[in-house]
Amino acid sequence: GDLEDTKARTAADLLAKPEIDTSDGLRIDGELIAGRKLYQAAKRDTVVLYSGTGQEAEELTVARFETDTGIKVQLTRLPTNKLAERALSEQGAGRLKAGAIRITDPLVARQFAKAGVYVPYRTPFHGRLPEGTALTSDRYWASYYIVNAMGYNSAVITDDPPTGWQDLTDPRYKGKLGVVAVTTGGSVKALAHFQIDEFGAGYLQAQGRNQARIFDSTSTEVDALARGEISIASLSFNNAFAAQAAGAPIKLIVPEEGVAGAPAPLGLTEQGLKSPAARVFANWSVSKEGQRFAASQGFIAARTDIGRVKAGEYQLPPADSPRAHLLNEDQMERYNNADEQVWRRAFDYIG
Amino acid sequence: MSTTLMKPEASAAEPQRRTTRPFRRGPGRWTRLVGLPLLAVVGFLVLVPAGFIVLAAFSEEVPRPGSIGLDLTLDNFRVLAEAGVLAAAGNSLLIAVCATVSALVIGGFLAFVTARTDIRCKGFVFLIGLMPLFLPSYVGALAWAILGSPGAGLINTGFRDLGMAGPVNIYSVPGVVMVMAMYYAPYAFLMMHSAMSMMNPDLEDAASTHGGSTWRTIRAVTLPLALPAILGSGLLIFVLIFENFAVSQVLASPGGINTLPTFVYTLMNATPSRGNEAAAVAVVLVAVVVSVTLVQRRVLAKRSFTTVSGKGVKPRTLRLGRLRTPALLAALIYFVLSIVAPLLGLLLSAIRTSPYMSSFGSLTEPGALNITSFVTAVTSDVFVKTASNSVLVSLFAALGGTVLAFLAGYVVYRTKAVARGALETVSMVPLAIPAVVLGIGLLWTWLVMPVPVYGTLWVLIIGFVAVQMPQGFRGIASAIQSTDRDLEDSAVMLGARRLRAISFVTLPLLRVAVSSTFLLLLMLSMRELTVPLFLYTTDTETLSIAIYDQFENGGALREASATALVYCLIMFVLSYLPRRLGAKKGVHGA
Amino acid sequence: MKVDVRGLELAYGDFVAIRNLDLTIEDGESVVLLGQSGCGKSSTMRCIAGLETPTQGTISIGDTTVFDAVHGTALPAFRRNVGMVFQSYAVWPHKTVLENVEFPLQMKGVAKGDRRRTVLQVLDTVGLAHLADRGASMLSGGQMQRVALARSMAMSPSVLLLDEPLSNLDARLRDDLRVELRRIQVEQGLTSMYVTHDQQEALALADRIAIMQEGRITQLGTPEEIYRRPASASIAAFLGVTNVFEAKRGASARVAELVGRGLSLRTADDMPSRSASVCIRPEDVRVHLIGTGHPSPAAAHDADNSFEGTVDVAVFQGSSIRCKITTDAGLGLEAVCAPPVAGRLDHGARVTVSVPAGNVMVLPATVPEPAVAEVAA
Amino acid sequence: MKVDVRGLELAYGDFVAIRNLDLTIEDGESVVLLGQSGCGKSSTMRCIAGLETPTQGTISIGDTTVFDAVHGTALPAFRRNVGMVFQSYAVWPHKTVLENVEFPLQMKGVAKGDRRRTVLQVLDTVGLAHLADRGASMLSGGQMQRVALARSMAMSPSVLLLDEPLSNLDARLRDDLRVELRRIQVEQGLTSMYVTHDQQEALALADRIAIMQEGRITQLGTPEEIYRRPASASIAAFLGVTNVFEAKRGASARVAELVGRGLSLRTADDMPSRSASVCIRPEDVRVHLIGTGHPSPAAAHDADNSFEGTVDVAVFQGSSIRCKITTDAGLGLEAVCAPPVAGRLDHGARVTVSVPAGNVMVLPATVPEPAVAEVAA
Ligand SMILES: Nc1ncnc2c1ncn2[C@@H]1O[C@H](COP(=O)(O)OP(=O)(O)OP(=O)(O)O)[C@@H](O)[C@H]1O
Ligand SMILES: Nc1ncnc2c1ncn2[C@@H]1O[C@H](COP(=O)(O)OP(=O)(O)OP(=O)(O)O)[C@@H](O)[C@H]1O
Ligand SMILES: [Mg+2]
Ligand SMILES: [Mg+2]
Repeated sequence: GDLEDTKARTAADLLAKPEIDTSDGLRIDGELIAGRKLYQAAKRDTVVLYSGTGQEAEELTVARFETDTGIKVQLTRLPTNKLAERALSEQGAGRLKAGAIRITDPLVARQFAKAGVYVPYRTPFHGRLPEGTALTSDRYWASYYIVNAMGYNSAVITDDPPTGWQDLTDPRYKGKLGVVAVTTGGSVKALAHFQIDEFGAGYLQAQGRNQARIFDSTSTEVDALARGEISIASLSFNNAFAAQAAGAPIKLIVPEEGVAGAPAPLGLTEQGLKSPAARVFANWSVSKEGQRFAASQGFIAARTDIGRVKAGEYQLPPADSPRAHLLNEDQMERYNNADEQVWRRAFDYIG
Repeated sequence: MSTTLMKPEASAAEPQRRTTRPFRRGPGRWTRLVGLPLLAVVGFLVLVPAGFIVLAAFSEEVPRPGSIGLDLTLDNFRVLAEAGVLAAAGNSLLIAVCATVSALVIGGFLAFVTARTDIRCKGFVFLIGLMPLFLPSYVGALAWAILGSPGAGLINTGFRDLGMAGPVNIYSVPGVVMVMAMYYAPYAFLMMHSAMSMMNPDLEDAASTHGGSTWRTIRAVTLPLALPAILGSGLLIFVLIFENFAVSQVLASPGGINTLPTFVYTLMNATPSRGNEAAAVAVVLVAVVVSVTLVQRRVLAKRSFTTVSGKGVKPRTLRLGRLRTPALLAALIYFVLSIVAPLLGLLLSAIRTSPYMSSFGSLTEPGALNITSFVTAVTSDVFVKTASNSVLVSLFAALGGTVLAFLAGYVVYRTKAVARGALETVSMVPLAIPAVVLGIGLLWTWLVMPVPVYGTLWVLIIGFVAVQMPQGFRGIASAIQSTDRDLEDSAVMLGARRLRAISFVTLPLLRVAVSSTFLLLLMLSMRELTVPLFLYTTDTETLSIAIYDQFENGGALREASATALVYCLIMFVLSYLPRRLGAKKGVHGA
Repeated sequence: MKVDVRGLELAYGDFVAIRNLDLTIEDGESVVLLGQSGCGKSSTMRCIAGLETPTQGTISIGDTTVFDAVHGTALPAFRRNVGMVFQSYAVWPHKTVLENVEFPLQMKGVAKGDRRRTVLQVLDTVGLAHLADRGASMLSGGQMQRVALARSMAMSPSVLLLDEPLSNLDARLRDDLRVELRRIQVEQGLTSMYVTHDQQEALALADRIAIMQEGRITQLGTPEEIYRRPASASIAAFLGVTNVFEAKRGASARVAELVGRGLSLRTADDMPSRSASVCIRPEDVRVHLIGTGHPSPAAAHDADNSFEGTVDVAVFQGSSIRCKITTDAGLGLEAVCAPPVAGRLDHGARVTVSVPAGNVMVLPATVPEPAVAEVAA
Repeated sequence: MKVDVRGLELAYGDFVAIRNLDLTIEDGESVVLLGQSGCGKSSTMRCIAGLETPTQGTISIGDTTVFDAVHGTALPAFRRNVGMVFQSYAVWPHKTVLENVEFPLQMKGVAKGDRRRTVLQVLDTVGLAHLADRGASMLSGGQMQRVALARSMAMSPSVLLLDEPLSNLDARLRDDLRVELRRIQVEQGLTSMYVTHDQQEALALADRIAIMQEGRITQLGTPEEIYRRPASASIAAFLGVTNVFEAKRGASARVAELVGRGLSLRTADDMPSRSASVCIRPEDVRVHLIGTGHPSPAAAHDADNSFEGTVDVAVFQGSSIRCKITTDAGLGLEAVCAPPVAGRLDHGARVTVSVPAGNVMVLPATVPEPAVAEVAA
């Protein structure tokens, strides 16, 4: 339909089309994503994808994958926690339909691995993933990092625009500041940890004193920012970037001190292991093309060997940069409770 | 009963009592047992999912299919003592009480003027009462955020354009109360409308000849006779508002107002999910709702509310006189606040190219407006598929729900069947369980059931029927309570089987109520979001989910607004069906 | 207070239920409305009470015009202080007996203590004091009717309208309440209007009786007047005069020739020249068994009309016997008489029937409709 | 079909409305149920109809046991072919008159054409043929009641239960319908049970009358039996015998000494040794104006009790006068008598009252309750 075409076009606008060679299997930008047999089988198959990342981002990814490979994807999008419940329950009942599952929280991925939702699988490009940060299990890997940075409404703040993290505590923006509740997801936790680690708990308290408005979801925050309800916020980079692309007067900032991020794990299920299409999808997502496309959407790519890819006018630091404060699974488990306590106290948040 | 059997000497002391035992192998035992299969069906639909929740509340691990453990614990209830929970509960209570009362007032007013008076443009006022149903409360809340937020709300922008300070702040307790009240008023409206349109005016006439002014008459006779409907809808509205997450999230959280639903949401949203604790909260809520239901049953059991009797129901409408125009104006104000303004707000954000608007003047700039978002919205495959899924599922769910509610209402209020109290309570249980939690219970249930419905539209239909059982039940029950059973009995005396008598007498007399219930369930199913979230698959995605996803996407406000508008239009068109049925000539004078 | 109804007309849609009705009830007077089912009695009451809006006419209570179609006056029902007992009872099912009866007092602002006392007193009068706290829907039919009655009695209205208030009560209770109602009415000088189908009741309660036929009042008079001199044969028939025959002027002005029967009756009234009806009350037909040896003393001297005949049916009625007799000339007559001292009035018994000329009433068939008076604006 | 009710008991919650009621209605018989308001008449009917589930007892219709508490039999109402006219009419407000009456025929599967014919015929009987297509809620009270009646007549039931079916109709219509009902009942050999508060009606319709008091049947007999020999003073009082005095055995067995009045009455019955009541029907009290010159022939020879007294109140009742008289010895008596030939019976008039000894009934105060029979399982 039209909508699919629109998505494909938008995807192409983000990142120029790659070089595709299907003469012998599927080769994109020189990387062999699927051998001939696998590719033939995959074309008759469909990817059943469960995803916990943003609807818009995942739809664009799917559209890109479909144009790249000609393989169909069936997408079921749910917030991560609901997705987790679904997948675990379906798995328990032996009725899990998904072939591939992408979520936004590493701890959930660990749960999936334990419950057997994820099964061991290695893409041809696993070797390219940086050791340690991304690869903690043989059952899933970081498909990319979801980034939290900051942004402001460029229609409201016209002169002397903010430039770095310290601006969030600037009394000028008292009552105009928005933050997302720490309980909401992995990347916000990463942000909290980064902020506490880098600037100390006092930094959060200063935001609290600035009467930060707390949002329960990323999207409502970005909406509020777009409408000028709040004028400055720490926010999900990808969401805000999409909003800006859709015409919202939002400007993003990649501060000097860097940005925070948490991995979006991806893995195959038992069903997926049997599904050629799912395997191709997994391979594609770790391929140079897949990774570059993620970067162009405002994520930090997991692979560091893909060159510099801009998201629109912005350049996020690569995963191995010291400016990319990425919280891995173990750290998340270790710091989670303490960070949350500090955060709650700073913002006087009960929820 | 059993004690009597064991202690014969005790029973000898009370010969009178012994013979009046209700459950022995006694007369009419078959008719007494009609409640049991029904209880089995409703119980299955409702109690199995609820049972999972209860188990979760007392378990250490979430009792998913395949990993149902029996490590029981009470720890989960500690969550209730967490800091701030009490304050949040207090806020929720305040909001729920105020909003329920306001919704009852709005709904009651509209029901009264359309059912019983000669208000101008009666048909239109009826629509006014109904229309907010076409707007899911989360869409309404978002629209009101667009309209009334203190910073960039359109209303405030408008005031600023005129050089005044922006006076409106929807991110406040009154704001939340207003929005909740407006979007829940249709429940009250529908239930009270059917109760009032069947009322025998002789009863009111008796009050006015005995010195009651119009207002006193309404207070002493009309309203109390509508008590089952008022209490019933009040209970529904109260609990639904108390649990409503969407409006709290959109309007209360930005204002720094903590509420219980956001708390439950956070519990569910925490990673790893704190599902056990959420279940514990749900169990407490269930206990509250069950006891409120029992109290309500007590209150209603003492009295009778029969308004349709065999001595005739003479159609008569009250003359409003000088109040005709003011009454219409009041209805129009509600119409503007609940429908016109939000829809205009949505329309504006659907056709505006930039979500930000500094002043209304900026709209005149070239390229500021276009309608491509509508084209995108309705031409997509996803839209067509989800819309047809939604319509299909809603029609079946409303039909099934109405039938089940009628059966349950009839058995509870018209028969002496055993376990009718249980049937009523069970029917009300889904009300108590927050939809997120119940959704999970339904997921578990239908995953483990050895019937191939999971992954099909059927599971959505079944889920909706279960979730909306309380709404359907209350709607029908209050109407059944207001018709004299002699009317039906006389048909039986004239040779009709009970079922025939019901279909010849009771159903037609309750037509208004039955069709309103159908309408209500239809609209609720169209709007239902949380339950399908757990049960849908790509093939069975519904429109409500598609819209929710769009709103969930920062930046897609244009498309989301456009789809929401089209969605409201679909609901409006759908609602025509049951309204046709309900509007045919009847005992009530139009 | 005096109630004055002029030129009343009420239509339900196309159907005109009351047409050009005039009626005056004097202050403190009790008028009983008698009329066939469906003739418009309840409708008239509803108009007076203010529950229906007439299409024409005026209604005044005391000095106040409560309704005037021409000037558009219409005092709302609750301002009229008119009590009404509804034919359908209209007892509020959601209230207890006590609460039902208490309502009008509450409306009057009577203090709680006084209210309760009055209510219990009234309930005692109607014999329901022991059920004061029972829900009103858990009553028998007659009990509900008494609640409705008590409710109106408690309100001390200036005008009381009672629509068959005793129809579901047993004879004993009826008698008691009838006496009680009359007492209250006389004591308080209540103006009242009463619908009943029961002649006993009508006679016991009425200062005057209004006969209503097809939406208008056709005769208004004291019970004795109405009983002795019904204005038309149809009224007479309605009042239980079963022997009605069409007749024309016979040999003299005081002889009525029954049409199509070849038979004449002597009358005390003059026959009009146009055709009329002759009516004989069954109680005025005297019946004597032939051959019991008892010569009937009355038959001998004052029976101006006397026939022999045979009994067709005789029905025992407690203190009297109602029988149908066919005279040898073929005239069917109905009679109500005391059981004979000797012998039995049975099917086939031979009897002498006699009717004094003074008891043969000569009446027009119906009351002529008055020329419809146009109400000038 | 014969209806047989044994040991019936019905409780509404804690309140026992019917206790240990026995009643047999023979095939084709018409029994009229008479009793005070609230004594349980409607409840009894509802039990027979199958609309209430009694707590004890058995009910059989014809050869079928339709209800048996012990064996748990309970035939549903629609299988019993019992017709019932409800005290609350139970006319369906959402249907037309025709549709209301047509319903039972529809249930019997009568073809459409036949149905319509029968319905119009029945409607004609009750005088509503012209309203066949009117909505049933747009009728007057009496018209609705007739619809309810017509509906039950149309169904030709094997047993017909009528709960005050004519209470809102005028005397004329009542008479007609009563005759019509009796005709149908006799013609079709219908077993029927009838509740009415109207003695005339009871006497006209009943083969036998059942007197119901406080939830049980206290007397069952032909109208004449009941009228002549009520089983107790309370029944007599209920039947309109207003002169009831407590008495004990006097000088001889045939002399009753009125308790607390220092006065004796001669009776035709023997007085029991325990205390009893003496009852005198008001119609049996003969009244003669003193000083009109007419010596009363009856007074001379067969009045065994004779007093002089003064008239307190006299009420005109159409063909008779009801008056209250206080004898010079202070005994209050009520009498119904024909208007005197000369003079007027007015307040203060001096009269002679006489009561033949044969008309002084000696009765127990109430019918003794039978020992409660335990129903063995
Ligand atoms: N639903 C009920 N709950 C409790 N008591 C009831 C109920 N219905 C009737 N009663 C009581 O049962 C008794 C018998 O009622 P029933 O209707 O049989 O009387 P009835 O003889 O028909 O009287 P009436 O002549 O006034 O109609 C009454 O005292 C009444 O108050
Ligand atoms: N709502 C209505 N619509 C149309 N016609 C009606 C309506 N109510 C009553 N009528 C008709 O008006 C006429 C008068 O009705 P009303 O109730 O005044 O009669 P009534 O004299 O009280 O009779 P009854 O003694 O039977 O109660 C009747 O013929 C009736 O059918
Ligand atoms: Mg009437
Ligand atoms: Mg009764």
